[in-house]
Amino acid sequence: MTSLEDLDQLAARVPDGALLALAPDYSWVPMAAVRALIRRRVKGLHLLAVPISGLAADMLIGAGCVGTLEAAAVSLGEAGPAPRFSDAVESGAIKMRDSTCPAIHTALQAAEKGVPFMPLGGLVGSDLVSHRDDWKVVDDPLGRGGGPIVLLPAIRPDVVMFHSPRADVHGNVWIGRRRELMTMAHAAKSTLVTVETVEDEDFLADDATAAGTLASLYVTAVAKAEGGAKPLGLAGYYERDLAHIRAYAKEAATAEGFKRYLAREVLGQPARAAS
Amino acid sequence: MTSLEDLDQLAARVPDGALLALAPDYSWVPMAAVRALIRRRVKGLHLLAVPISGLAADMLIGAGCVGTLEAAAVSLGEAGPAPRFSDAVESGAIKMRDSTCPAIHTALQAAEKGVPFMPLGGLVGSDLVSHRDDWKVVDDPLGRGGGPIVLLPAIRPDVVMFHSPRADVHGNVWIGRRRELMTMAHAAKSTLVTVETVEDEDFLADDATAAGTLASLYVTAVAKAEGGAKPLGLAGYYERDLAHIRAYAKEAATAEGFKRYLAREVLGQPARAAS
Amino acid sequence: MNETNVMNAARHSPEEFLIATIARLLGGAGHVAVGALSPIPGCAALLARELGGGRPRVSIIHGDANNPFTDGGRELFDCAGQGRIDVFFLGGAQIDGGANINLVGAGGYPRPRKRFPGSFGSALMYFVVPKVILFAPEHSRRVLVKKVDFVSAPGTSPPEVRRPGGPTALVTGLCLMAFDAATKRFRLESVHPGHTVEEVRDNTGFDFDVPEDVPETPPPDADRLALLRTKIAAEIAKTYPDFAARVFGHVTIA
Amino acid sequence: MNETNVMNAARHSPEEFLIATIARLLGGAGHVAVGALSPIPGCAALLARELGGGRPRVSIIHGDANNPFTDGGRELFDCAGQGRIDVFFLGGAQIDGGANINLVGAGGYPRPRKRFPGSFGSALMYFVVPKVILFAPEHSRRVLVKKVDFVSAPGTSPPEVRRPGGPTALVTGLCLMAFDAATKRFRLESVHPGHTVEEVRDNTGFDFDVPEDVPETPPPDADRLALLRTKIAAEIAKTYPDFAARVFGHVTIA
Repeated sequence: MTSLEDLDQLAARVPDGALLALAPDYSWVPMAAVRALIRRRVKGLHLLAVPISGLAADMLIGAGCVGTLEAAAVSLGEAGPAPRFSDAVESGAIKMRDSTCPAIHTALQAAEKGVPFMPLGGLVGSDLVSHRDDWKVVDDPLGRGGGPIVLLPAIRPDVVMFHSPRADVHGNVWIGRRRELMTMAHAAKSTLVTVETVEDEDFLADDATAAGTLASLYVTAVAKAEGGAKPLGLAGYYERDLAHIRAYAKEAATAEGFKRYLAREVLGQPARAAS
Repeated sequence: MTSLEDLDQLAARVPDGALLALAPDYSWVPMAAVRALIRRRVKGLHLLAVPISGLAADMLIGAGCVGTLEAAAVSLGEAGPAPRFSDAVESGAIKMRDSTCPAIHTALQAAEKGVPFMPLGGLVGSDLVSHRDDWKVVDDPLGRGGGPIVLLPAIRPDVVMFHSPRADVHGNVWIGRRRELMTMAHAAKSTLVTVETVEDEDFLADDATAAGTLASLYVTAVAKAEGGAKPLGLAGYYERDLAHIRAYAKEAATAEGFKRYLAREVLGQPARAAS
Repeated sequence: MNETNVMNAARHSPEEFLIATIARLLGGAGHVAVGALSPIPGCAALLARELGGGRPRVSIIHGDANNPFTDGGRELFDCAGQGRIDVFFLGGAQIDGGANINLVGAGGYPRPRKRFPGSFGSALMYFVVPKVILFAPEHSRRVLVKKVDFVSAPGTSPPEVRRPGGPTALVTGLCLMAFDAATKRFRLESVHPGHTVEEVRDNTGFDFDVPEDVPETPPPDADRLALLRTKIAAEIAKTYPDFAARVFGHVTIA
Repeated sequence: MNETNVMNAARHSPEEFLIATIARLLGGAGHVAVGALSPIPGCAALLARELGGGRPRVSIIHGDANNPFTDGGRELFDCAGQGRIDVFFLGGAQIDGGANINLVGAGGYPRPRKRFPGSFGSALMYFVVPKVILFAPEHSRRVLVKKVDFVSAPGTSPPEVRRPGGPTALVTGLCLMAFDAATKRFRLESVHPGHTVEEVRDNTGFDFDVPEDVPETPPPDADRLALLRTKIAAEIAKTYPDFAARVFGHVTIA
C-alpha cells in the first residue's frame, strides 16, 4: 500500500546507483525531492531524462550524484545551456548515453507492457545508433521487405519521482494531462511522489477525476512538499521562476559558482524550497 | 477540421468493406450509429472488436454487414452467448480471426506509433498463433537468449466509431477513463463520434477536462445522438437495459427471431433509439 | 462426511461455498485481479481482502468500483506483464488434464460444432500471472476433457519460453485440484461436502493424481458467511448488482 | 536591393522578417507542429493559420495553448509516426551540405570539445514528417559546416530505409535554401534584403547550388505585420510571454 512519509524518508528510498527517471522541467519535476537527494549525498545514479531534462539533471550532475546520464537533451530552455551538464560531458565526469525523445518513450512503453523490446521508426543512419550497443538494427523481422528497423530494449527504472498538485488519502495521484508520468510509473519498480496537498477524497470514484489519476497501485510513497516543484513551475498552480533559473545559469557557469548556489539554496536549507 | 453532421451522414462515412473498430459493450458503444449502419445496408465489413464485443457485433453480423470478424471474444455478458455470432461462425457465414485481448490492444498501439509491428509476451503454444498467418513467432531478435516471442503486425482501422456523453464546439471529445478509445482513434484513419451533447466550451483549456479529452485533431466527424448508446449503457450517464438485452438474446436465438427484432427495433425506426 | 459438516453445508448456498473455497487460496497474495463476468472470484477476492485487513489489493476490471485502471483496456494486461498481478482467474469451456484451456469452440476450427465466446485475455494472462486459478463450476466430462479441441492457452510451456506464470489450482462444483507444472498433472486436493472421489473421477474426462487421503473441502464458517452477506454483498453489488440480489438478496440503493 | 525593399526592411524587426519568411513556406499544409523553444516557427505557423482562415491546424507542444496533446510526451512522436503532421521545424548546432544535422556536440564523441543539449526528437521526426524546415538564425561557418561532427539525424537515407519525410528547406538569417533529396544538395532560393549571394557563400561551410537569378526574399507586407503585432502577438504570448514582450512589446495580462 502507498506510504505517506516526509521528504527525507522519501529521498532515502533512492539507493545509490539507482536508475532514476525524471520528467522534463515543464512536467511537474520534484525539485524539493531533488534537493533532498543532493543533501543525502546520493551517488552513482543512472539518471534517465524522460526524455529531456534541465535544472533537475544539471543540479544532480553538478552535485556529483550522477554516474550515467541517458537523455535526448539537457537544457535550461530560455535560460540557455545547462552548464554543469555541458561541463561534465566535456570533461568526461559522467558517462553520457545519448538518445532521442521517442526512443526513451518507446523503451519505457516496452517496460510498461512487460516486453523485452519495441521497434521504432527513423533512427537508421543516426550516429546515436552507432554509439548505443544496446540498440539493434535488424532487417524487417516480419519478413515483408519493410527494410531495416531499430529495436530498443525495455528500460525499467528503479525509481520514478515526480511532484503533483494533489494526492488523495488512498494514495491516488492526480497527473492531469501529464500522461508521461503514468507511463513512467507503470514502467518503474517504484514511484515516489511529492504533492502540494493530500485530499480526503477518492479520485477514482468520479469519472471526471479518474481520467487524470494514477492509481495508488503504482505509487510506492507520497510525501507532502508545498511548493515542491519550485523554482520550476507546476502548470496550472504556479509559474516557474525564470529569474531564479537565469541567475542559476549564470552562477553555475563555473564549478565554484555552482558550489555557492548549492551551499546557499540546497545544503544550507534542509527544509526550505528554493524560490 | 471536425465536421458536425447528422447520424445518417456519419453512417455514410463507413464504406462497404471498411475495417471498422468498435470498443466493448461497456465502453461507450455507438448503438444508434450501428443501427444507422445496418439501415444503410453496409456490406463486407472487417469488424475489429477492441478487444471484445457483444450486442453491436452480434447485430451487425446478424444483419449481414460483416465479412470478417477479428475479436478476442463476443458475448452478451450476463445475457449469455451472442447468438448471431455463434451461428455465423458455426455455419461459416463469416470469416473468424480469433485473437486475444492484449494482442488487439498491442496491434493498435503499433499503428498508434506508426511502427510495422510490436512484440507481445505469452501466446507461444496457443492455437491462436497457428491459425494466424499474419502473426510471426521469432527467436529473440535482440539475440540475448530471450527465447521465442510473437510479433504482431500493426492494425490500422479505416474507421473507429464510438459514443461519448459530450463533445465541445471545437470537436474535442470527452473520453474520461475510456482510454482505449484514444488508442483506437490514434491508430485509425478516421474517427466518427456520436454524442449526447455538444457544449460551448473548450475541453482543452482546462487541465481537469483536458486529461480526459480526445482532441479534435483525431476526430473526423461528430453527430448528435441522444441516448446513442442505448440499449447499452453510458457509464456515469445511463445504465444499460439488461431486460432489453436478455430479450434480444432470446429473440435472436433464431434467424427468424433476429429478423423480427431488426424489423421492429432498427429498420422500422430510422430515427429512434432502441430502449 | 461428518455430522458437523453436514450441518454447516446446510447453512450456505453453493455460490457461498465456492467463494469461501477460492478465498482460501488467496492468502498471502499481494494483488488479485478479477476479469469481466467473474462475480464468484470477485467475491472471493473481496472476502480475502476483508479477512486480510486490506491485503490482498483487489482490482476488478468490470465497472468502476474497485477498479484502479485509468489507462484503458490494455492496462490490465500491461499490469500483468509488469509482474504486478499475483493472482488471476480463468475459466474454460474445456479444460484438459494438462491444464490446457479452450474458450473458442468444441469440434473443428475455424468452423466448430459449438462456438464459445473466444479466448479473451487468456493467451497472455496464463503466461504472466504467477498464480492462475481455473474456475469451472460445472464439473462434467463436457468441460473437463481428455484433450481440448483448441488450445486458447497452454497449461505448460517448454523451458525456452519465458513464462513466469501459469495455473496452480482448479476449483469446480465438486472439488479442488492443484496443478503441478513439473509433472503436468492435476492432483485432487479436497472434495466438496456431499460428494465423493468416485463422483469426481466419473465426471472428469482426464486422468489426475489422487492421494491416499483426500480431505473434505471445509465449508465457510459463520463469521465468513456473515461477512459475505453484509460487507462483501454490498461491495460486489457495486459491480454485479444482479448477482448480489440473487445470491445474497442484497438490493442496491442507487 | 531596391529602394522599396530597403524601406520595407526598415519597418520590421529581424524576427518579424523570419516569421513572415517561414509562414510563406506553410501554405497548403494541413497540420504544422511546433516543438519546444521555437517561438519564431510558432509565430510563423500561427500567422499561416490566420492567413489561411484556420488552416493549417497548428499544434504547439510547449505549454497548454494551441496544444491538443493529452496522451503524454510521446504523443507528438506517435502523431508524426501516424503521418498526421505535415510540417515540423528542426534546428541544428551544425548543419552540413547533405542536410545532416548535429545537435549533440562539436569535436569528438562521447567527449566533445563543445557539448550541445542533445538530439531531442530529431532522429525520428526528420524521417517521418514530410516537410521538415531547418531553421538556423545564425548563418555562419560555425553552424553551416562542410560535414557535421555527429549525425543526430541524416539528411537523406538509402532507398531500403522507410522514410516518408525529410528536410525541404533551410531558413537562416541571410537566406532561404531548398533541399533536394535526389541530388542531396541545397539550392539557394532567395537572399534576404540587405544581404548578397557572396555573403551567403562566404558564411557557408558547404557547397550549394546557385541559380543564375537569385531573387530577394520578400519582406512582410503591412497587413501581415499588423496581424503579427496584434493577433499573433497575443496568441504566441500564451506560450512564450517573454518572446512576445521582447519582439512585439506585447504584455500578457494574467
